[in-house]
Amino acid sequence: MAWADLIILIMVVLVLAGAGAALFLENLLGAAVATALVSLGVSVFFVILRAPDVALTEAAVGAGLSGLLLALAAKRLGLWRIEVQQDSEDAGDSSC
Amino acid sequence: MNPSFIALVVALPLLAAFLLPLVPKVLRRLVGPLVLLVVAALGMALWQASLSEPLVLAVGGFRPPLGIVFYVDSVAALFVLAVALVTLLLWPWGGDASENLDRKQSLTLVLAAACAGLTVSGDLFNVYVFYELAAVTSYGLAAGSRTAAAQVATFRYVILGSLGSLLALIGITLIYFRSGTLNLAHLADLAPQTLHDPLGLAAFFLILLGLGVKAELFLVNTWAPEVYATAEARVSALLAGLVSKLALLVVARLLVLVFPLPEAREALLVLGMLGMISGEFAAYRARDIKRMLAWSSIGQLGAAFIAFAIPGPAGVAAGLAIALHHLVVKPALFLLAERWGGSLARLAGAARRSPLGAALFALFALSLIGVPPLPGFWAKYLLLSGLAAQPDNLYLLAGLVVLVTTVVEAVYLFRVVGVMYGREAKGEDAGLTNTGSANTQPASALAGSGVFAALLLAAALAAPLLAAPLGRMATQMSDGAAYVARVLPSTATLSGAAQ
Amino acid sequence: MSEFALLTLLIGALSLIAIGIGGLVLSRNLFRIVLALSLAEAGANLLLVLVGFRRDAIAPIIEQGHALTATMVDPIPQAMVLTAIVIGVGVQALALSLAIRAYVAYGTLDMNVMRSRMETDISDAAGAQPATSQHAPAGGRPLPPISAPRLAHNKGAQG
Amino acid sequence: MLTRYGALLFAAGFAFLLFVLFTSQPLGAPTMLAGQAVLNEAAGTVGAANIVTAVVLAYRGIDTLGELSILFAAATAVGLVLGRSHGKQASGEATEPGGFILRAGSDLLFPLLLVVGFYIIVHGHLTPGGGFQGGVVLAAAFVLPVLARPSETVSHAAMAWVEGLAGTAFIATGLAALAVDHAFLAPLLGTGQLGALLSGGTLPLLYLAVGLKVGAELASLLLRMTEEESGT
Repeated sequence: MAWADLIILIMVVLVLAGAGAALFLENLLGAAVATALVSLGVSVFFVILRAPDVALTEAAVGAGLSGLLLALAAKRLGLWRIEVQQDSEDAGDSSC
Repeated sequence: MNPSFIALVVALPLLAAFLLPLVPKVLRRLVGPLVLLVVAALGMALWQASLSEPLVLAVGGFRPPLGIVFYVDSVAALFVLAVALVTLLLWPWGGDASENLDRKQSLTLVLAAACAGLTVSGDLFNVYVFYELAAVTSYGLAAGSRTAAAQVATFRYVILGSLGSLLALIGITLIYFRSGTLNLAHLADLAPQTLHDPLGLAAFFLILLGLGVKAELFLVNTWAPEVYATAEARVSALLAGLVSKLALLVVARLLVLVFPLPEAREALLVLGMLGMISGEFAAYRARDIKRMLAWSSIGQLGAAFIAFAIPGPAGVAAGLAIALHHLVVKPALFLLAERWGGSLARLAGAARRSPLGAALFALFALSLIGVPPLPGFWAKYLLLSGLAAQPDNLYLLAGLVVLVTTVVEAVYLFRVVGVMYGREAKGEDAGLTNTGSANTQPASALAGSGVFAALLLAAALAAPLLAAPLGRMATQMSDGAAYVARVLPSTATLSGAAQ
Repeated sequence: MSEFALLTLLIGALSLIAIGIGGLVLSRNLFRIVLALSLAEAGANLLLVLVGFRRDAIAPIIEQGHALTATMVDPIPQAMVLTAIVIGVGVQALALSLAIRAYVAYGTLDMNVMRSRMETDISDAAGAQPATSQHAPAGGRPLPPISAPRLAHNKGAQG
Repeated sequence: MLTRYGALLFAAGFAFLLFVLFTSQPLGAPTMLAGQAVLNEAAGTVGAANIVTAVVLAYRGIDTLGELSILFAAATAVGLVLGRSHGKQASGEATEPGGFILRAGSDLLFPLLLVVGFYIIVHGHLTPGGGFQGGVVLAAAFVLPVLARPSETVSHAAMAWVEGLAGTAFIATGLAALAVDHAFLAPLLGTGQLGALLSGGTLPLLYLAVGLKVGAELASLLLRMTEEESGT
């Protein structure tokens, strides 16, 4: 296995871990940051796949802009300061 | 007619929407209706030109498989006309703060452009873009009533719609992966060798599910009752009347051109039957009028899916008849329902308070059920005769489903009409008659549904005359080979480009 | 790039789609549903670019001094993904703004709770109110009386 | 619990089905019927060194128009959902300015972001980047000062003007082509020398319109999000 392959494999695993974190982190702001990091990872894949235009867009829009939107929305929803305990029952994934 | 004018049916409403906030206040309310009238005139001219031969426009002047193609046959031209007229009839004239009215008018114009684009586009990804445009504007309009319930309903609609779009995008990816092109004519040309296999079918099902969200297909229609119950009547009428038909039209085009496969037809047939059964029975159980109309709309779109599943021109003719009939009747019913609103029990004695409204409601209900002289009868007749002509047992079963659900439909619609013409319930009427708004607020609604009723009656009178153009339109639309030949005149240059 | 790397990326893209769709269906929190949607979209975009990738090819940009005939990857999926990314962020902004409004009105982000509140509101509006209909406020009233008390109540409870 | 496992099973099954379908033919060797033809002739007929730009603005220009309209529709819808209906002033809880570093940083960054944004936009037909990416940078340039000093406002009316005029410019360029060339959105003004800043005919103009429109729309989206709850 070449080095490049190994690096790609590690990055895919990291991106998937980030996606899992986005779904399972109790703190919604942390989850938003994890989503932005996933976007950043995906934009690196776009560079590897010879798509620099798409990579730039994904980094600017997916990681930057959409992360900013999520953070602003979280701030407006009061999730910024209100900590986990109040929202823990809302925080998704509670079994039904 | 010069085909380059086709681009205007998309470009003009978009231009008007972009410029609307910048137009001086005095003229601002005139911009939208004027542009829609121009689009209607264009649609009329296109319809006349395309009856003899379809028009093709290579957008940007790039030859077909490279650039995007707009293709206008008589069906597409008729729908462009319908888009302009229905949007005009359901135009937001007022009733809001000025700023929000501007926004609603802009969104309605963009929706008209997206619908026109959906009818004329001949490129798979371009269809996706216009579909998303129609989706985003529908979300905005559905949330436009600004009630909390509407915002929750719209959120659920956005999520389901985005999931559908995601599936459709994956389907398009699959098709591009296999065939390396997006042009519908080119795909139709290549499909027998490349796409008539499990991969192609999977792509078709994904796209069907994605577009089915707007076309109220079974499985992905859970948004409809919630949104129609909370949105403004005008918006419900637009979504149920117009947007659903255009998604249906795109599915029908894909079925005719790229996937004329028995498996695809059977899937459509089964989903259509399930939609009819679930929709009509839920409408029977519904206790308020808006939800009843929403569920019955799901049922009738199921009938349209069944119709398009019939192979050949007969199926396309039946599907067009059902779609156009529904396009006229359902917006009018939603407008009338806004007049009464609320639960069925409160309709008691409505006929005495507004005789015209009740009479119109009864007329539309009769046509929806399919009582003979009205157009609804002819639509159902075309559907049933088309189904009966098929040898396959599944089609006979579909015919049976259509008959049974018609009975259900008749029961719940007659029940409503009966309540309206029946005695007023005690206690309820006081609240109703005292408001007095039943006479003031929905005057425009009454006028709108009156226009729809006039269209319906005209169609009833001219039914024998309409058969010939309908047949010609159906033949034109169901001829996939002609589409390919018209868009890609010589396949020789094509294979040259391929290498 | 090796076969192995391409397969890894394919599995990565498909897993992102699966994680996104799974999260979309299972989450009850409105905010997290929006996050799951953007994960699935990122996966679909990666898939589309992967489909247009061509081995031993360069990015579809003609550099000065290079021959015009160099092998390049397919530019069309890249253009499609550019479009899809921008569409995705627009829809996300809209969904977030609706979530904000719904949270202000109902004081929760739980989809199930919110949905049952919505059902109550719909049947309230259909049954108990006069026929003017709460859904199309004719006089430009932003919110109907039905949810106004609830709004006030929630704001109080929150602050 | 059952629906939970059902959904997980569905998502996993769906991914597996896609895996089978996408390995049915080799990756890394796309069919490229339309793609190769575009690669062959884009430099000659459009004159943009960045072929993705040629596809976005010329071959699939109407997609880009649709995409701009989607952003416009989304921004309008967000305004409809979040906008104040009575123009009430926000009860300022978050009016205290941001930290010193944020303020100083935003002052420094503003001109820098502006220059970078326009650079990315006007080089869109030559190098990676273009109207969308540059537009995001422009939006960031205008939103940062507001984040740093919440008392500062950017006029929504001015945004609406930029937005409307940029959108009009895009369509007007298309309509000009319709008048001259009988093809909506066909590139005009010749191709120029490949790789030069002034090449690709109307493409740089179109990208400038895209960049301004995207920038204005995203900025107004972000600003709507920062506005405090007015309690309508």
